[in-house]
Order: sequence, then structure tokens, then C-alpha cells
Amino acid sequence: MNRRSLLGLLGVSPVALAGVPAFASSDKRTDTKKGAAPAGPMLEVLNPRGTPPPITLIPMAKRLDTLDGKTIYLVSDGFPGADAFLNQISIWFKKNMPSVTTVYRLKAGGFADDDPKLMAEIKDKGNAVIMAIGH
Amino acid sequence: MGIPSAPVVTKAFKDLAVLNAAKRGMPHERICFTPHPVWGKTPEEVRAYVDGPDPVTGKPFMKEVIDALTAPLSEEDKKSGAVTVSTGPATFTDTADNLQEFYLNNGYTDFLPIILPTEERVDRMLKATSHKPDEVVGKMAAGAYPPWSYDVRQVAASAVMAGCRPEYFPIILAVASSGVASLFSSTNSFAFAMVINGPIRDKLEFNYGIGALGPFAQPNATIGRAWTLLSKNLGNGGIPGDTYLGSLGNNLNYNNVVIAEHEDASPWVPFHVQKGFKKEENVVSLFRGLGVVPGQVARGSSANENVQFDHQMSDLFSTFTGFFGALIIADPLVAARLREQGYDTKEKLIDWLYKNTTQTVKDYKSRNYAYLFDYPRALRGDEPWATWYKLPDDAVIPHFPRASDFNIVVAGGQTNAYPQAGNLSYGVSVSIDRWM
Amino acid sequence: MVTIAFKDLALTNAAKRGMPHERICFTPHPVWGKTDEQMYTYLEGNDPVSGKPLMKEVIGALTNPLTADESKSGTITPPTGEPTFTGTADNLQQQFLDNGMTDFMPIILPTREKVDAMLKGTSHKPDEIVGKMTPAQGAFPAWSYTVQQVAVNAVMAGALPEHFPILLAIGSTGISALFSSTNSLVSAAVINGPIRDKLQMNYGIGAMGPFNQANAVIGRAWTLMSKNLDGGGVAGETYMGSQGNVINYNNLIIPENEKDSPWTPFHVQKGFKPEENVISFFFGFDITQGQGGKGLGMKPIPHYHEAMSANVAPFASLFGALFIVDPLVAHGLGDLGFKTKEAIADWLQKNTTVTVKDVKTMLFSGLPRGPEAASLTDDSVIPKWQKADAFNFVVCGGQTNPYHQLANMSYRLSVSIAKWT
Amino acid sequence: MAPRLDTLHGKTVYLVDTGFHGSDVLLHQIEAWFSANMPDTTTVFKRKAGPYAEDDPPLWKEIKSQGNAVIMAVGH
Repeated sequence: MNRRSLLGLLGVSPVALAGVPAFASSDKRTDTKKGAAPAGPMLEVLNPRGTPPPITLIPMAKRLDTLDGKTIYLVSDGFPGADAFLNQISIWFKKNMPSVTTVYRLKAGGFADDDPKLMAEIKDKGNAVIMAIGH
Repeated sequence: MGIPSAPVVTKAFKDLAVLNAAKRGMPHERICFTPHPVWGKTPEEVRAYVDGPDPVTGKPFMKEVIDALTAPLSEEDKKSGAVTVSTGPATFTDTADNLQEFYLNNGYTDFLPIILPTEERVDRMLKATSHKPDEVVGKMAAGAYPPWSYDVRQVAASAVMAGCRPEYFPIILAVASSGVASLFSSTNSFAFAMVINGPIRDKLEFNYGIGALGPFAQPNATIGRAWTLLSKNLGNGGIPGDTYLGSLGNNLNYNNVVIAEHEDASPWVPFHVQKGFKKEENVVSLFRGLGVVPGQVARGSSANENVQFDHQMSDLFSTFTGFFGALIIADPLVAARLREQGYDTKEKLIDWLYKNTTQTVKDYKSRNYAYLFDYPRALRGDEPWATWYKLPDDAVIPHFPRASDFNIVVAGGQTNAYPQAGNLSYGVSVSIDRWM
Repeated sequence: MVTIAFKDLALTNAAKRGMPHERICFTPHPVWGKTDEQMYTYLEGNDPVSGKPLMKEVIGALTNPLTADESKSGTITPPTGEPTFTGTADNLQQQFLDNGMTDFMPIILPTREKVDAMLKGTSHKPDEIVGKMTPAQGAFPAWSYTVQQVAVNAVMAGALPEHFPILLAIGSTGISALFSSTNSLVSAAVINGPIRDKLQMNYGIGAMGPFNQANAVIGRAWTLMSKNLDGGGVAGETYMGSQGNVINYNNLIIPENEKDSPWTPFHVQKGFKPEENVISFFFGFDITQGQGGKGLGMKPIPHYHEAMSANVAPFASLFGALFIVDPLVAHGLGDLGFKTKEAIADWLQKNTTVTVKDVKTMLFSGLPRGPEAASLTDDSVIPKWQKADAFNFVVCGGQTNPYHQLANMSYRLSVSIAKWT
Repeated sequence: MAPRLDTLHGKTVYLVDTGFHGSDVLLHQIEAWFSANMPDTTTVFKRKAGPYAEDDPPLWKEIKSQGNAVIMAVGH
């Protein structure tokens, strides 16, 4: 499925996804009909796509009024650089919002796996999460 | 030479030897065969070959050798003169389905579906160049065979078949004009690469970002494929057992390694400019060798801020043969990091890699290609091999004979600081503009 | 917080997972390899997507009240497009290419007639569910697909009905050939059993190259399936390999040369009978040729085992080592005393070593866990792989030269092809 | 093709190794065969210099002046 049609359906403007110039996306091509294809017998062909599962919308969690006095978990997904980056965020909070407590945690398991123990701990002791992804 | 000669060939090369002798004008050459292989056999085992029968004729091997040198020549053996080789009729007519099958069964394809080269489609391709359809573009040989020549129209047919759009045609012509086939007849299963530089990369929407080397863009896919189709159809290459002998084969031969350089994101001079072209010129540069491997696995790639890409590459090259060069394909993130380390030119990095990628003479001599390719050159006095073969076993020598064996291009989508590296040698750069 | 390189991925993935309005904050890319000072500069700078101060965005993401859209729940069925397309042959070729449904090369157009002919290659019903596939487990929801949907892709790749059971077997595993990672990974399939000869597959000269229809189309169909059946292979969204890999066009298809091999066929090693038709899957970094390494030039008998051990030096221990050896190499190893695949695997496991210090500089290699790990120092020499089953061997090739190729790939699983005939 | 000899007896046969692995072993065994079975044939073993597909003019000259026939081993 074309990601633009999906996002359109979900109410996200495709403009938000305007590609980095280096990406050669097929969406870019504008001259498809250039050199007009010759007339020939019309064929009917089948769509090769599989069947994606339905998407269940998840309402986002209620936001906090303020971060002052709150505990923020800084969660690393384990990619190289994420730990050092989150450490800089905790330094930023110490400098700029010293009433915020930060707790660093490395998520257990593969990068795509859930870590239920950590999620339970955060639910119990934390007020918000900053998760770092990418490297 | 004028002196009777008896070629001795192992049985695995029977078709090749017989066909090649015929194509070179000696259809009746007296070739004697031994079982295959002789490499890796003990002298005793090989002696049994000599005492035993020729596996092709079934007659005693040494009797065949002596007969080859002494039996009188027949009239056929003495013949001289030219013989024309036919490649069949100019066109074929049938239904689309039957023609797909016909092209496949006749070895005109890579065994994947093609766009049928109808006159109309070929004409549209021909409109993308100012060159005349009957102009001779070049000559191409499948390994040791005599080369075939071909004109612009013949190149256009292979370009259509590969699925190229007409605007890609000048690149295909430039590749064809080089005479470099992407299917080389050797028992090695060689791989081929092309680097594309200049504004044409953006004009044709080449992918030099995420997945640059993979199946994610039409020009990358079809231009690479066209090289293999024209190597089959115009150079008569790619016939297993005849014009192709790679024992295991190479998956890269389907589409070849097509690398459009990510010039904008590179901190260095583009590859074609290094080769003396102007930045605004469109150029294709060709490489040949063993293959491409990922660099992020090697030593020097630890998950901290001290990523040493220079050391990582040097480590990766330990399994490369110095017979071919090293083509580094650096993601822009790798290039930027190397630039920060102080390598502000490709030449500086190459100089470091040349000096720091080393091996002992003992290890060098244990390499297959050293004996096969370098030792004969040492015998002829070629340097540095003549010197290397005189050094003691524990002497330390460069892994690659010359700094010019290293080449660097920048490509990739910057999702991760990973390089790839090809054990590939630079061959030639050709102007694409000349074929517009 | 996501680095800018993953912007498309993060936004589309959040949408597919039901949070189209998730508040994602972006930093410049990369953070790996940057100093603390450089990263702190990121924090004091702007979010490269919104252009607003990054930490203000972070705090806003956690504290700004939710909008009505952000609070929405419910279910959406994503559209998959029209069931059929109509046009001239040339227009349809272009339309399939433009819609990202191909590998950017010509296809056989999947007309009803051709798909029906393909469906005759199996006894399974067209609407039977074959399996589920995702470009990356856990990262993307899996899509399901029917026998007919696989058949459409099979036609497009140029496959014949007799190739279809192998493609269904591939589909049944749910393994994508275009796994999404920033690494540009590759997939391989080893084919064993009488079907190799029935389909006239090439396991001789040029086995892994473009010289045989069955080898070519089976490999290509796998990639088309990996694009169309699970929405994979969209660069920047469901494919993130920074540099990509040429092998993804047709994948490594390796029919074993059982008749010229002195060793047990691969599927028999995995518990199948010799007469069963089996496809076995491998996954990992890449493939390279062994003739450049040390040891093969030794006379008179090449030291194949030493060459193989030297050649895996840069491999990551995250994946194993798959050796594709010409029958001449298998016989040569036999002459050197390695009479079984297990014997050479055992020797390689014991003799392929690395120092702890070196492992620490290899991003995709790891140290042994367990009690013995405590006693290791930087100078300790340890086996690169802890178990001999990290080494796998397949015999393939045309015996023109005693060469081997080697792949930094792990074995995943084997499935019966017969089930899908 | 070049005219053939009447016999190899008393003649000098050059054994030319093109450099592929095993060629030398094979040619040395052919030498051994000649000394056992046709001792009046002289054999001269030569390794061709230069890459396998290239000519070795000094060697060709030597063979032309001193040899009567050539056995060339290619393949491996």
C-alpha cells in the first residue's frame, strides 16, 4: 500500500513526510506517461498485495500539567550512542530544570521487543518517559 | 609457432578448449585430456593420470600426446581462410508469451522476464542518442575468446530487454563502448561494478540514498541488468561450460553492483573528478573483482565514540586478494567521521590504508593468487612482485602492491555509519555525454 | 526521541500501530560516534523537523494537553487498492513499477489466465491462508496472504507452475528476504531433494549466477513476495539498510550438488529423508569468495581448512558461517581427513580463534557468557564461535576449480516442499 | 597447423607450464614417463613468464631454436 494513501486515511498530511532528497522514492516520478505507451490490447491483471491487519487506534496517554517535581525515565533501546545521548539529556535537566528527577534504564530484550518489567516499574515510579531510538 | 604443439587440458575444460580452438581458427587442433583436477593431487595421483587413458578418447593418454605431435596432418588440418559465424535471423515473430519463452530458451536473457525488443521500442531507445543505429559501438570478448563487435541498434535491443527507459540509453552505450563484459570466462566467479557520477544521477533519479545497492530504483536496477544482457548477447558471454566457467557462480552477475556516488553528501572530491573529468560531466567507471562485503563486522567498529573506520577497513582487507584492489563504498556518515578524524581528502585515507594494511611474505605466498598471477610476473621481473619473492618469509610487505589499488566512493542513506568494501579493481572511466 | 534519519519510519510506523499523532521529537543524526559536547549541542539546538528548540518540543510532548484527534480510538482497515488493474501491457508494466510492486525490472503481467495456470501447480485452494510476513518482527505488524496472492507474485517473477510449491513453502515460513535493519542484510535458501533435478536447477557451473530459470525466478519471486505480501522493501520506511545489497534482487539460491558430494546432503543433516524435497533458510551479512585468502596457495594440496578458517576472520559472530564448497573442495577436504561436514565444522570451531581484545572492537561479535567469562582477560584467546553448529556446509558448483564461497549467515529453519505440491 | 614430426625419438620436447595450479606436477610426471618409456627423447620443463593469457616471446624464441615439439599444460 502507498504510504500516502494510508496516512491520508489516518488524517496525517503527506507533506509531513516529504522525503529527504537522497531517497529515490517511486512517488517522485511525475513523467510516467512520457513517451506515451503504444496502443495495444487491454489486459486485466491481478493486484499482488497481501492483506494487512486492521489498525486499532490507541488513544494517547494523558499529558502532565508540568514536569516540575516529576520523575522522567530515560529509556535506551540499546542502539549505539543512545546511552550517551540520554546522559546528555539528564545533564540538561539538572542544569535547566533541577526539580525533575531522571532515571536511566536500558530496555531489556531485542530492540523491537517489549520489556514488561521495565514498563511496570515506570508505571509504578515514573511520571513520563523519554525513549531514544536511532543511532 | 611453426613447431608441433600438443595442448594438455583437464577434462573440465573440454568444451571450452575445443570451442576456443575452433573459434581461433583451429577446429581440428589436437588436444589431449587428463582427468580433472590436477591441482591438489599428489605426484603419484597425477602419475596415474599420465599412465591412464585420455578421459575423452579413452585411448592411452601418452599415446594421444605422441600422436598429436607426430601423426601426419590431414587436408582439413592444413586449411586456411575465413569462415563466417552466423547469429541467426534479424527478427523473430510470434505471440508475446512464446517470444518470452523463445528468448529465454535461446540464452538471450538472464532467465528473468524481459521487455520484448519490438522495432517500435528499439526505435524509441534509438531516439535517446544522436549516434546512428548502424554505428559500431565497440568490441567485447567473453574471456579468452575473439571479441564480437556490435552497433548502436544491437545495444538498444539489450537495453529494451533489460527494462531501461530511453533516457538511460547513453549510459548503456558508454558501458558497451568500453568493451568490458560483466560475465568473464574464468573458473573464478568474478563480480563487476560500475560507479556513476555527474548530474545524470539526479536527472535519471538514481538511488544513492537508502538501499542504494539494492532493488529500489529503476535506473540502478535496469542499467546494471542491461550490462549482463549485453555481455551475453553482444559479447557471446555467459554460456556455462563454454564462455562462462565460474565453478560456483556469482549472484552479483544478475544486476551487477551499480553505485551512483552520493556527491552532495560527500566531504570529498567525486570519483570522476579524481579521474580527470569535470564535476558537471557524466561519467561511468567500471570495476572488476571478487565481490562486496560489509565493513561493520570487522575489528575497529566498537559501539563507542571512538569508531575507527580506517582500522576497520584495514582489518576487513585481510581476506582480500591483493591481485584485485579495494573499492571502499562509504556511507556519507562514515565519510564525515573519517573527515573529522583528519582525512580531508580521499588520497590521505588511501595513503594511510596502503601503508597500514600489511602482511608477511609467508602469508602472501600462501595465497592462491600469488602463485597463480603474481609469481609469473615476478619471473618476468615485474615489480613489486620480483622483490617480494626475494624477501625472507617474515618480512612485512604491503597487502596491495600499489596505493592506486585503493578507490573510494560515497553512497548510502545515512541511516547508519556502515561502509561496504569490494575486492574490486578499477578498470576504466567512460564519458556518458559522448553517447548522448 | 528519534534521529532524523528515521523520520519517515517513525511517523508511518506510529500511524500503522494506531497512533497517527504520536508526538515524536527529532534530533540530528547520528548520535553514535559523537562526543558528549556534540550531543549537548543537539539538545540546545532545534528539532530539525519542526525547527523549534528541541528540549521545548520534548517538554511540550509530555505536557501539552491532548487534542481530540490524539484521544481517538476505534479500528481502521487499511486499503490494499483495487483487486485488479486494466490497461495496455506497457502501461501496466509502468503502473506496477510506479506503485512499488516490482523490483524495478520487467515482470510477466499477472493476468487471470496466468495466475490460474500458476494455481494448477499446487493442490491447495486459492483462498487458503499461506502465512504471515513482516519486514521486521516486532517492528511492523505482519500481513497475511493467500495461495492466490503468492501466485500473482510468482507469475510476475517469471516462475512456472512447477516452481510454485517452492514459493508456497517460502511463503509459509513468513521469512522476508528484505529484512529491515540499518544493516543491508541478505537471505539465502538451500534446496535439497529430487526436485532439484525435476526442475532442472543449476548446481553445476555458475550455480549462483544468472544461468538457470528455476534458480533465477525462485530467488526473484521471494523478493517480490517480500515487497508485496507484507508492504516491505519501501526504502526509508520498511527498508532501512543504509547502503543496500545487490543480492536482494534475486537472493542466494543454492541447490546442493548432492550427486558429486562425498558428504551427507544438508536436509538429511536436518533430519529429513534423502528423497524428501526441502528448502532451508539462511540469513545474515553477505557472501564472499574464498580464493583471496591465505592457505589455498599451499602445495601440493591446498590447505582448504586453513583458508576457510582465515577467511572468516572479519565475520561477525552474531551470525554463523555458511560455506558453499565446490565438490572438488569437499573431496579435497576428504583427502585431508575431513570425511564429514561435522568433522570440518568441529575443526573450524576449535581452530578459529580471536582475542578478547579484538572481540571488544567488533560491533557484531560477542564474548561467551557463563562462569568461564569471568576469568577472561584482554589477551585471552577464545573460539570465535562457541558451538560447531555455527558452521554449515553446502556442496555446490561445477568442479572447474576447487574454490569455496563463504557467507556470514546463520541457519534458520528447513521446511518440506512436498506439503505444498 | 604446424607440420608434424615423424617421431619423437631423439627429439627435444619442451614442457610448458602456463602457471595454473598443478600444471607443474602434471608436466613433471610426463617427464618421468618419457625417461621411463622413451629415454632418447629429451624433455625441457619451462614455466612460462607473465600472466597466463600473455605471450612469453623469449621462451617462444628459445623453443623455436632449440626444441622440436611442445606440450603445453593448461587447466587445473
